[in-house]
Amino acid sequence: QTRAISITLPWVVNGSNYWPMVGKELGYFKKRGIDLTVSRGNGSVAAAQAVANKQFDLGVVFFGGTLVNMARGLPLQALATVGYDALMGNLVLEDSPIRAPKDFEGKRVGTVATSAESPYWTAYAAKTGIDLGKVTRQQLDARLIERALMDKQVDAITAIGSSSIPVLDSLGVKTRFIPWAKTGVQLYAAQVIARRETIEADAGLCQAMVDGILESVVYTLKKPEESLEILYKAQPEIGMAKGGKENAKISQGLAQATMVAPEAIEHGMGWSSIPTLAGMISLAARAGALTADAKPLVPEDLATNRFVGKIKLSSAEWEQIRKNVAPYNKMLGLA
Amino acid sequence: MSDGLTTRRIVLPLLFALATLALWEAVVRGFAIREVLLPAPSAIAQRLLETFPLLLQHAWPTVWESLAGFAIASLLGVALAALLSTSALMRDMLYPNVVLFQLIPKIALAPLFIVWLGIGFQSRLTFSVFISFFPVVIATLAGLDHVDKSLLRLCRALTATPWQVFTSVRLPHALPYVFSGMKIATTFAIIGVIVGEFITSQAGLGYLILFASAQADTALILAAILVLCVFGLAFYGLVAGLERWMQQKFGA
Amino acid sequence: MSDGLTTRRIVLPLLFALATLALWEAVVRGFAIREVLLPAPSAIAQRLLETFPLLLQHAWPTVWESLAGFAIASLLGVALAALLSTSALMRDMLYPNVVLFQLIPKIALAPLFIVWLGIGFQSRLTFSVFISFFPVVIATLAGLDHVDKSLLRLCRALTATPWQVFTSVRLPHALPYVFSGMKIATTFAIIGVIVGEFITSQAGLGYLILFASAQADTALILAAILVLCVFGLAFYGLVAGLERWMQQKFGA
Amino acid sequence: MSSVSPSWLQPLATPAQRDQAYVSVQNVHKTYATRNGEVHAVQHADFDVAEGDFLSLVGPSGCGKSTLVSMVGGLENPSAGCILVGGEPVTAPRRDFGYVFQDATLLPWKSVLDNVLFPIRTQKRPVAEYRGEAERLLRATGLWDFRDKRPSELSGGMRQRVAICRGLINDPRLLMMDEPFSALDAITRDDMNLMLAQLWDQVHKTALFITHSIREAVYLSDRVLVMNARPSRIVADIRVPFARPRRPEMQEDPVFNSICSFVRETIHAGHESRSAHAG
Amino acid sequence: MSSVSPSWLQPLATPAQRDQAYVSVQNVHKTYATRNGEVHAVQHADFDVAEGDFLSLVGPSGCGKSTLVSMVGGLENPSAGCILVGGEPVTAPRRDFGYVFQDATLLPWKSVLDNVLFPIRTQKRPVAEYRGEAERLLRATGLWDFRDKRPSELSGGMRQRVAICRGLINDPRLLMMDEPFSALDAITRDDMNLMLAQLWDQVHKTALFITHSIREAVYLSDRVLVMNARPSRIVADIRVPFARPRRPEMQEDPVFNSICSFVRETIHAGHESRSAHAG
Ligand SMILES: Nc1ncnc2c1ncn2[C@@H]1O[C@H](COP(=O)(O)OP(=O)(O)OP(=O)(O)O)[C@@H](O)[C@H]1O
Ligand SMILES: Nc1ncnc2c1ncn2[C@@H]1O[C@H](COP(=O)(O)OP(=O)(O)OP(=O)(O)O)[C@@H](O)[C@H]1O
Ligand SMILES: O=C([O-])O
Ligand SMILES: [Mg+2]
Ligand SMILES: [Mg+2]
Repeated sequence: QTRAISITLPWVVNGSNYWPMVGKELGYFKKRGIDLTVSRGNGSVAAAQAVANKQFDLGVVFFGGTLVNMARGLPLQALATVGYDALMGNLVLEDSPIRAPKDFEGKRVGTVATSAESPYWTAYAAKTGIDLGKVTRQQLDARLIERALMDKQVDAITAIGSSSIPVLDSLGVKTRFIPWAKTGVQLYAAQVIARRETIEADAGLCQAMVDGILESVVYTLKKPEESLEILYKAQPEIGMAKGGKENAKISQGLAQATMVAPEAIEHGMGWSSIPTLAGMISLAARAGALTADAKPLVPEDLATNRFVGKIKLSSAEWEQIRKNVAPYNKMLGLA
Repeated sequence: MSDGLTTRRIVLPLLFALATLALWEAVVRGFAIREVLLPAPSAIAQRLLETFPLLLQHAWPTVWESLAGFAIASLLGVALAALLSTSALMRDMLYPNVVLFQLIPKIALAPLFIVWLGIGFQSRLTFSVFISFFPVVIATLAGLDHVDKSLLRLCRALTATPWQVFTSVRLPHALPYVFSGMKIATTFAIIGVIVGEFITSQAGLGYLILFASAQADTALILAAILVLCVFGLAFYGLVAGLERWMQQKFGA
Repeated sequence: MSDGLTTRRIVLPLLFALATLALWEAVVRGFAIREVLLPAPSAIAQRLLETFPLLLQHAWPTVWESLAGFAIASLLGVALAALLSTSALMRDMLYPNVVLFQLIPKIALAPLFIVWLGIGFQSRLTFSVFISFFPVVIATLAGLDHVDKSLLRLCRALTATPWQVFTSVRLPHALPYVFSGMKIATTFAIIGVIVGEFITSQAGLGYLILFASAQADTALILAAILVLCVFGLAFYGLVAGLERWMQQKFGA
Repeated sequence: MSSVSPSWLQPLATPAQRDQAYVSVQNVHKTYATRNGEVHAVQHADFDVAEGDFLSLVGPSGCGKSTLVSMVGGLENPSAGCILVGGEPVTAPRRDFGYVFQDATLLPWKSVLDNVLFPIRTQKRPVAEYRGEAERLLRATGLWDFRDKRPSELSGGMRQRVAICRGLINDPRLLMMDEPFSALDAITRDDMNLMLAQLWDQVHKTALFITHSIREAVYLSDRVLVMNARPSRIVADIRVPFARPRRPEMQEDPVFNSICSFVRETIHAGHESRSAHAG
Repeated sequence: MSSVSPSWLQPLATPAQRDQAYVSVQNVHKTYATRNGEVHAVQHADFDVAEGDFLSLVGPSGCGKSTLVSMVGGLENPSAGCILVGGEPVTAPRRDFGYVFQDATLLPWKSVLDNVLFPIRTQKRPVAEYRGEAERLLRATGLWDFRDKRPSELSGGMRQRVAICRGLINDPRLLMMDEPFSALDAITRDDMNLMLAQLWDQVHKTALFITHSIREAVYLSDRVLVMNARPSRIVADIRVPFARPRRPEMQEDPVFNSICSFVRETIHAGHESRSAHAG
């Protein structure tokens, strides 16, 4: 007796978000009585809305997207946090003269309006004293922001590191990432979300889904190569596109670098820190990411730890993972 | 048209539109649908009023780029059609390629326009011209071609030059066709600019829609689309008015 | 058409197309333009061959959804036009709203479709029908309206019912118009599906183009667009062939 | 105009005989509202037609002939007055009326035969029963070999003949023909006149016939009504004193020619006074 | 047909006199290639027209009249043979030719006056010089009051009169008229005949005139050529023995009527043998 359940990813399947597909291939959901359908998304904001509008049972959505929609009153909640840093930051070419925040002044910075980091650029600027009046902001489509940087149509871009770094790296373009996390401008990344009514009415399903997804994440952390092979089989176009496999590998590595977080190590996979969320809410409010008429948000509403904390990795396992992701931390300028 | 008819032709469609809006409002309220998923007409109207100065400010670049794209597309379209209709060689050589070109799903090429032409307004303008140009060519050519054979024979009998035939017979005859192509081109020119703005811009209603989607501000998205519709209607009305004027001045 | 003419009408446009491709190739090589910016035709051809099975596999959903969208749009379009042309009340009430609806830049609404209709093929199909439906309505209505008044008088003289007038006079007369609308609808139906795939799909040529854009694989983007053009041409040819067949069977 | 009335010239409108009439046009007026005010297309039309009569209407262009016949056929409604056919008021076209319009108005996408059978199909009569009649008509008009052709493959004269066959196919009691022959060349027209005359020798339906050819009107008709230019009214009513069957030689007869001259002069008198700029 | 040739019937084609001829049609053939093989539209056309002659062509529909006149006017090229006008071969329309087509073919977006002046503008002649002539022609045809109207605001007959004015405006030496009056009603047609006859009394241009009306041809012409149905050729050449100015009373003359009868019979003889299904 299996149940058909659907889940949406935040964006097109890629190395940073594909773990539900691995679990599906490995039978982690079937053994829990779930016949899972994994769909792609078109950005976290739309994905969260689609879940709220019952187009999907659950979603893998970046925290920023959920936050914006909850501020508009959509009754959603995160069941588990998978990525602990959205890797918001600036990306510049390796030989760019931009090294310190002040260097942005007089330059042109590209940004994707619908991308999660876009609203937080002002927060980063405020923290580091960049005079945004002296920076030209250039809105660009997600499909070509990296190329705009490569072709020097812009001097820098704002980016989600795990999306943009791999694109340029697989084209052989050397870049430098300037992470905002260092100044405290940091958001959680991928979370598993559901509607409040689903959580209240069907805790068993939520538990099964969280367990299946976290088991999948652990598998990809432990066996990154094997996991990628599963991905290439499921999405053959990744192998066919120029640099597709390198791209997937790097984005997986970058995403996994953000999974090595104290919350997961201390409390178990999927754990969300409520005080950290509170800080993120006030960051979002300061950044203007929440509109003036937004509902006051309570951190406990944003995430629940009801379903997490059961899967814990040993310190040996964490050590192995740290070794795996070390090169990616370097790419992120976080090493 | 009698007065009764006029009234009926204005009142009936308005009634239908109002009824649709009322139904929409009732559904949203009845099922308590959240504004971020589907705002009620009243919510859109309220958002429209609140953000009106912002909308106007963003409407301006969209409007002028659409008008410019449309004007260039119309001129180029009529000129290409004239070339194709006056030279048999050009026609045989180019027409099948024009038709083939028209079949390209140009929307898929939009991002490449920015790669090729840069992030300035010229890439949006070019894209707008690129997609609104073909309806004008095709329609104008149909008009230039479907000229009464007997009028062409008359011209031949009067030893008229090809240029005289074009200006005094083909073009006047093609005017209604040109306008039907131009009416389609108004919508296409706007779509071209909007898509261009989606891809890169710092202002414009397309940018605003994108920005509102990032903020999950569905009411603002729909308010911006409403402004676009009003502009589209005015634009269409302008072209229809020009047609009527030309019709009265030069028409049959 | 004499044989010389036929040859000329096939050879000339091909020559022009080949010359364009040769120029493109020469420019890319001469200026050493990087493939990611603008691939040469040879590079596109090579990419096409390498990824051919992938392209075919992704062409399939795009093709069938376009065909389905087109078929539904054509049926709905003709039916609505028939309704508008047989009832003066319906016409007065609905026609201005249809025109207004056509002016909506529907592309801006595409992102909301995923929220409203989800990610399934029905969302893409709906969008495809949504944008390809209007050209059919407008063209069919023009055809149903422009029936020779004297044929209508004949029907009246013969005490024909409205339904008989529709089937034996209005519809046969409107056929060429219906087909002109349907020819436009082929391109629109494909564009609708492609845009839908940009937003909601993990298969199809639109998805592949999006994916290739994310990977900056310009040659693959253009190879996919080439496949789309070939499909578009075949689709257009199919409708034109159907028109010719209908013309021979029922035409004047 | 002769001062002593010849015998074939009848007094105008004698409403006393109304009860015998098959078609009865009773003081009919027709006014069109246009942008530039009202146009009086028909005024004081008042005449009867006996069953089996072939009646022609002649008169200058724009005098209201087509409008009058359309009203009798139920295609237009009078602004005042009333029209009875077979004793019943005409409000709409009837199944036992036949029409031949000035332009052939064939369905371009149907074959000649299907065009001829179109009234039968439309009026849901049994098509099989009428095939024989269709063949007879098409043979009589020299079109049988063209039965499978489309109208675009015919000459103008052939198209007009198809329209005549179509007008006759459902064996109408009252046939209205509005300049059916004006698209034909002189010779074909003579042939068609002969054919119509012969047909009338056989069938004896009632006919209303409009023509610009005075000789044609006199040759074909039992009765000719001459109309005046606007303000339009009937100015002469002529009973043609020749027996049927009509022979082409009849056109040599002095009476025939004097009737023609009389009609021509009557129209001309009205025409002259019509307008200053008619040339 | 009379056995002794009447004086007005001329022997066919006498190429000896060629040097005096203004229009010389020399053994001209015209063949059209169609899907179903070749159509011989004109065969063995061989005749001359003296300067100042008004020549009519009559004959059954499809016998090649329009084709022949188009070739003389340079609108079509002969498949064989040659045509000289004023001693020079015709290869294209000339500025001193005038044309009136069967359909008026006016420019719908121009006023009556501008339509009449269209040849002047097209041929880059000084418009001011021709305004007086345009007024004279429009007055003669009763159209001066309508000079600012668009063609759609005119009746069919008025449109045709505009086309006649346009054909005459540039004072052509050779005027070709292809059934210019067939769209007119009988009375207007009589008026136009009278006008054309009066005009010819004054101007004495050379004219080629096509008509289906035998009486019209004889009334207007100095010479009438009768053509046969396909295989089409000229079967009679008649010099009309009436002086100008022509008066309407001429139509009562027995000679006039016997010429008409002769033409009718000649055409009929060809017509009868033409096809089995012509009715
Ligand atoms: N629908 C209409 N609206 C306005 N006026 C009309 C309409 N139909 C006819 N008329 C006018 O009514 C008058 C009579 O027209 P009708 O067609 O009956 O003339 P007719 O005698 O048949 O002329 P013709 O011989 O040219 O066919 C004309 O002056 C015409 O302009
Ligand atoms: N463009 C063409 N292509 C093929 N056949 C043609 C063409 N033009 C004329 N014909 C044929 O040539 C013959 C002569 O045509 P033409 O128009 O000269 O006849 P006509 O004497 O003027 O007839 P009508 O009196 O009907 O105007 C006809 O049989 C016609 O079918
Ligand atoms: O998923 C993102 O919105 O980037
Ligand atoms: Mg009439
Ligand atoms: Mg002719």
